[in-house]
Amino acid sequence: MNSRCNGLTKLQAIVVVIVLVIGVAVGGIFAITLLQPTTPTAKVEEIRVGLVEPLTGTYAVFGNEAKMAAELIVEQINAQGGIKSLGGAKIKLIVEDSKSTADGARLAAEKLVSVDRVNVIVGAFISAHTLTMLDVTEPNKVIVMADALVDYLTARGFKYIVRLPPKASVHGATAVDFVVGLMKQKGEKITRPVLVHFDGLFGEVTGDGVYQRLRDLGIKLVDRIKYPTDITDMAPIIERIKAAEPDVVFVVPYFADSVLFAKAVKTLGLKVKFIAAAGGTGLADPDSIKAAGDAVELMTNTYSYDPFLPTEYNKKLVEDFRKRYGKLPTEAAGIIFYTLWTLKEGLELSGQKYPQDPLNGDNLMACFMELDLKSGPAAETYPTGRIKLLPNGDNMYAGAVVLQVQGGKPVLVYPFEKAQASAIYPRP
Amino acid sequence: MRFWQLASFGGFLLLLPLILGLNDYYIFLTTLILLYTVIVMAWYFIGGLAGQLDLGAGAYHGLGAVVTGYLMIYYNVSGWIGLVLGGLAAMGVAFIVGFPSFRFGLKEVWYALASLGLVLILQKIFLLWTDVAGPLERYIPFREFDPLYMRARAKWFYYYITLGLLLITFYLAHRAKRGKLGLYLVSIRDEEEAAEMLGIDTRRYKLVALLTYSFITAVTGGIYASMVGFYHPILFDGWIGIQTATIAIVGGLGHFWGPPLTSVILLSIAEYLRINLGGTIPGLHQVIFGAILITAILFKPAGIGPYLESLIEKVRKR
Amino acid sequence: MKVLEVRDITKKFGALVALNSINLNVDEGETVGIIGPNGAGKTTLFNIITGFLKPDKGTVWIFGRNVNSWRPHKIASLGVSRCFQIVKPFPSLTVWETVVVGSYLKSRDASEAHEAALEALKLVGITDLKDRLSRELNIPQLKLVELARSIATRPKILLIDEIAAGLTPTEVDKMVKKLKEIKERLGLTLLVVEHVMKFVMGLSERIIVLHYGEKIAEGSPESISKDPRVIEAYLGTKWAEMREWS
Amino acid sequence: MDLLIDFAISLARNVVLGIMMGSVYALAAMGLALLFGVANLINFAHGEYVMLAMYMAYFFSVTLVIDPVVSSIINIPLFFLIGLVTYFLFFKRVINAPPLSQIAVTVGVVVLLRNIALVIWQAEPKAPPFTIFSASYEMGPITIPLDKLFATIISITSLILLYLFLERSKFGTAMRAAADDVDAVSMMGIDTGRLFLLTLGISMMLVGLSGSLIMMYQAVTPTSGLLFGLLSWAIVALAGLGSIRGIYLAAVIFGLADALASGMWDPRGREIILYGLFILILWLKPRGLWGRR
Repeated sequence: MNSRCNGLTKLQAIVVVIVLVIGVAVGGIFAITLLQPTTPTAKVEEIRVGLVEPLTGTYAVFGNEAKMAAELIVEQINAQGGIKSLGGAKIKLIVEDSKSTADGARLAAEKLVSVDRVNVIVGAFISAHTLTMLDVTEPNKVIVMADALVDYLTARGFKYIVRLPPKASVHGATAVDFVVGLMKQKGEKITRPVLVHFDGLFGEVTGDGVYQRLRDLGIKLVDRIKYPTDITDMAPIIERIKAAEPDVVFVVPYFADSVLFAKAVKTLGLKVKFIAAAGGTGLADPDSIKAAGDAVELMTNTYSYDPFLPTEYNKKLVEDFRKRYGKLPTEAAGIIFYTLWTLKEGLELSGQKYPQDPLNGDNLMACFMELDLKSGPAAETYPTGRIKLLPNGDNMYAGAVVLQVQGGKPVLVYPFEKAQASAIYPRP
Repeated sequence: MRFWQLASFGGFLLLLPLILGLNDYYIFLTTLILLYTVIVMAWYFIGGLAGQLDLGAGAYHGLGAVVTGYLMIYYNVSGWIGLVLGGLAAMGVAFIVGFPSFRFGLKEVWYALASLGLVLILQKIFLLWTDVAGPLERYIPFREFDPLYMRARAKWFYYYITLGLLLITFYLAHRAKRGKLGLYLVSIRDEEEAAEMLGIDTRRYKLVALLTYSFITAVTGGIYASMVGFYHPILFDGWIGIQTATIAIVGGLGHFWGPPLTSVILLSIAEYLRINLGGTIPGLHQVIFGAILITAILFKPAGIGPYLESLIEKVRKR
Repeated sequence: MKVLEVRDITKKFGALVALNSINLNVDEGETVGIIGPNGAGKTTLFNIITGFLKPDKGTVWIFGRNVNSWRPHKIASLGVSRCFQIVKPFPSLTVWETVVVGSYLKSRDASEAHEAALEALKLVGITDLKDRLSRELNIPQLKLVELARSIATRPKILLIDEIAAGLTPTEVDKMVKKLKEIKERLGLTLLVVEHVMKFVMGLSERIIVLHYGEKIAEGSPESISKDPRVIEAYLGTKWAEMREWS
Repeated sequence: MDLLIDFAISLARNVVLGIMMGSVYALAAMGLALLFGVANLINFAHGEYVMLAMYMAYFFSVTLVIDPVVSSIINIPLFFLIGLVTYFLFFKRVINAPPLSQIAVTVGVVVLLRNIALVIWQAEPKAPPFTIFSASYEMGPITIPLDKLFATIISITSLILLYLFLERSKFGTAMRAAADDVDAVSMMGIDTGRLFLLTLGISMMLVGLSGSLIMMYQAVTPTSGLLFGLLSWAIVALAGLGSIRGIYLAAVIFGLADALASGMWDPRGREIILYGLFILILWLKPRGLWGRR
């Protein structure tokens, strides 16, 4: 680069060599001390659990609710004496922000794996973000307990993944089944459905779920409208829906867009028989009702968790959550509830079966596979009341519920046999 | 004196992964900082030398990422080839936009805005172009360690690629600065008509600067995509260009080592703040970062590089 | 041999006619002065010859080639160089670098360019300014730098726009001498726009007078100074000056 | 035939929407044009100020439980003040500086404002939960949302008021004169410093008002500034500097492009159309359609 650099004297060469040798030595020692594999010890002091959630950014509403729930449950587990088969080892929760971006989630996973050396990661709510984490966790045999719904998370042959909530296509199908059943009670049929969804991974897959179930029932979509997640003006979308003259609108929103959607429906006076959402985010949860006011009245959404499940533990938990955070737990919190309790059960089992190395990814995963929960906190918070994993990591007994906004409050309306109140139909 | 500085600095950079204890997370962060520093260094051509306030780094960064990632995923083409092809694609886009821009004499704020607009246009085009990108993330197949395919789990692999790119960029910029290209570009920046009268094809040389910059920036995008393992239209990020230009201005517009130095320092501060404050008050680290930027611009308008230079001068004279 | 031919050039800015069918022939090795009051169209003519402006009508021929559609840099590489009326320095370059920018045009490599630059600096006589930054210099110095960088491109035709403005009479004499010397050494053809009569009369072999876009006279310095139309055009401010000289 | 009618109806709907959206864009762009034309100041952060105004409208609307449009009563004087503060903090140092320095400083302002918004309001879009105008008026097949209609009326009224101010008042005349020749104005004995300050103040008042109006029907994120900034510059580029009418027409053209792109093609493609149009204008009409400079 510089002419003065070309002349290398002997002295300079020696010094360079010395610097290099010292550098390698120092770095090597550093590396060895830090890279030392955590030798399996019989005594486990604490179980490090990473939680990656979108605490800031577009999806922050969900991430923060998940974080609240996780802190509450970890507190409860530790207060009960931790993991008993591991000598009462406590769970240590390490929370990382994914910043609502895929690379943010990846960076968080990178840190949790190589700095905090966690045993399990729970997250990352957004399916696309969860996928980027798996790139980091799989080779390191760190188990990801996903609270994200997209189907193919569990269909790509990943070995260390557990996903308890119903997958996105189930949500889509549930929304269709619910509306079809509801209209059947009145002797009507869906004739001109329109599907509206945001264009991210989750929106696409859940939308596909709606589309496929409708197709199986022999009903054709009149229009399928996609919009960007960061949309700021819904008026053109509503205009397009109007142009299609639908009777039922199926929508897959996230949070902020659901608020805009509801408000635009009201402002522009969209008149349809029913508006049903799929996918557990937006429209019928307390945050949406707070943000959109009466615009969301009578809209429904499918959820992976039923806050009104009449089990003893669930009632108490919802009460605790309400007392502490002042709101009803829905999708994001609910998934965390049963996911963390399932984690606890898995750890207990691993402590009994593999006392020498209970936290090893393979051992723990084997234990998860063995679980068949019909009672206890995990089962008591799960909509169908049972958790048993399929080989791919999905719950065999997955199922979703539908909530409707009635009088400014979410009410369980589906499955019909469990409903708190019958669904109000049609829209005025 | 000069030799020792360079040698120790080079040795430090070479050994940095070891010093960081081969910890993937820290190496990842360091690589990111170096990657953005490469963009700042590449910006030297179009911004520092040619004096065009280009904010379009995100366009070329994203293009490099998409091309490299797409070829790796769907044609199993090695990332190395992807980097080159991504760079060429970026040069193509830069030419299509740059040629008329220079032909019609876009300058100053208008050039800056047009380049920023380009980023958003490309982002949306790739969002709608679902055959190649679309709204869904595309994942590059996992490889434990495959240097030929340019994909590895260990982060030091990407660190050395980035370091290599940084050195190449540094060398190119240094050569340009000393040689005919740099002199020509500076004369165009200072007084375009006079430069033309001295027989300089101003449009051509501005294009050369733009194409060099777009190529290198696209390569950073390709490395980034392979490192994080996916690509998405969100990588066409207007913010990258704004960050690059502000860092270059704070470092000293047209100064050679001021901007990259500033880049390493400021981005390290930003990452440090993010790790320590990002959890408690999200976004606060960015505000502090912004405040540092604006104070530097207002109170040292010539930039940190020239300021340090004058300080060194003073110390020497004493 | 005719090196430059301006044929029937007309240029309008809106309603204002800056040049009205101007014709001009310059032979190799000639020194032609162009004079006229402010707004006569002298600088516009230079801008058209060097390609910065396109004429509305007419053609410019340089070395027998029609350069109407050419951009300035191409005209420059043909061997035309120019010093601007309002100096256009490169503020962030040193004098040395500025001149090297010019000398790269006809040089194959850096060392050749450096040689040519040094020669140009010597010719103009500003070798002592070599390492100064352009932004530190005053206007007369900058004019010399501009002259040096133009010479460094090794032109065959050099256009000089008001280089003597603001100089004292002795400095004007020096400048005339210097330009004559440079012209001899490099075999230049000179085209000079100037207000300072002493300068233009001392240097030029032939003078053209522009007046509101029209060419009103052409001839040797002596004949021009006696031309009644010129006297009429210049009546007032420039009259005394011209008398004094002749 | 049916298809054709459907198309015509959809076109008419979007044209109405576009004209209304453009009318509000005109306010934001007018603020920029004034500052750029009169004070010759390149405010790269203009969009960020619009973003801030939107957030303030949201904030007042939520905390004081008022309609976002009422928040303009607070927003207008508030932004006049913000204008004064920014003048002394940032702009005063660069008002006579070369364009590049102005861009540099205002890009710094972009970084700062955007991240302050991020800290205070987070990244998710915010929209006030209510507005009295959440209804629409049916005119045959065309629906006219009252919120946008009301915003349009206010916008046009303010532009007319601004026009009267520029034509009739002493300062207005001075501002128009300064747009042509600053030196001449300073020779007329008018303090150009005060003139610039006032210009910035008026520019910011327009920004404040436009923020309140946009908030009636849109959500805001910390990155909204980018859209409104680019849009304002694009409108100024199309119109040129010179007349309010020109700015208004250019804004309506962009509003139409926006509405037609998102309504008739794909809402995700509107930026391609808007910014593509912007770049084309810069190439082909560098002086704008109705510009004097």
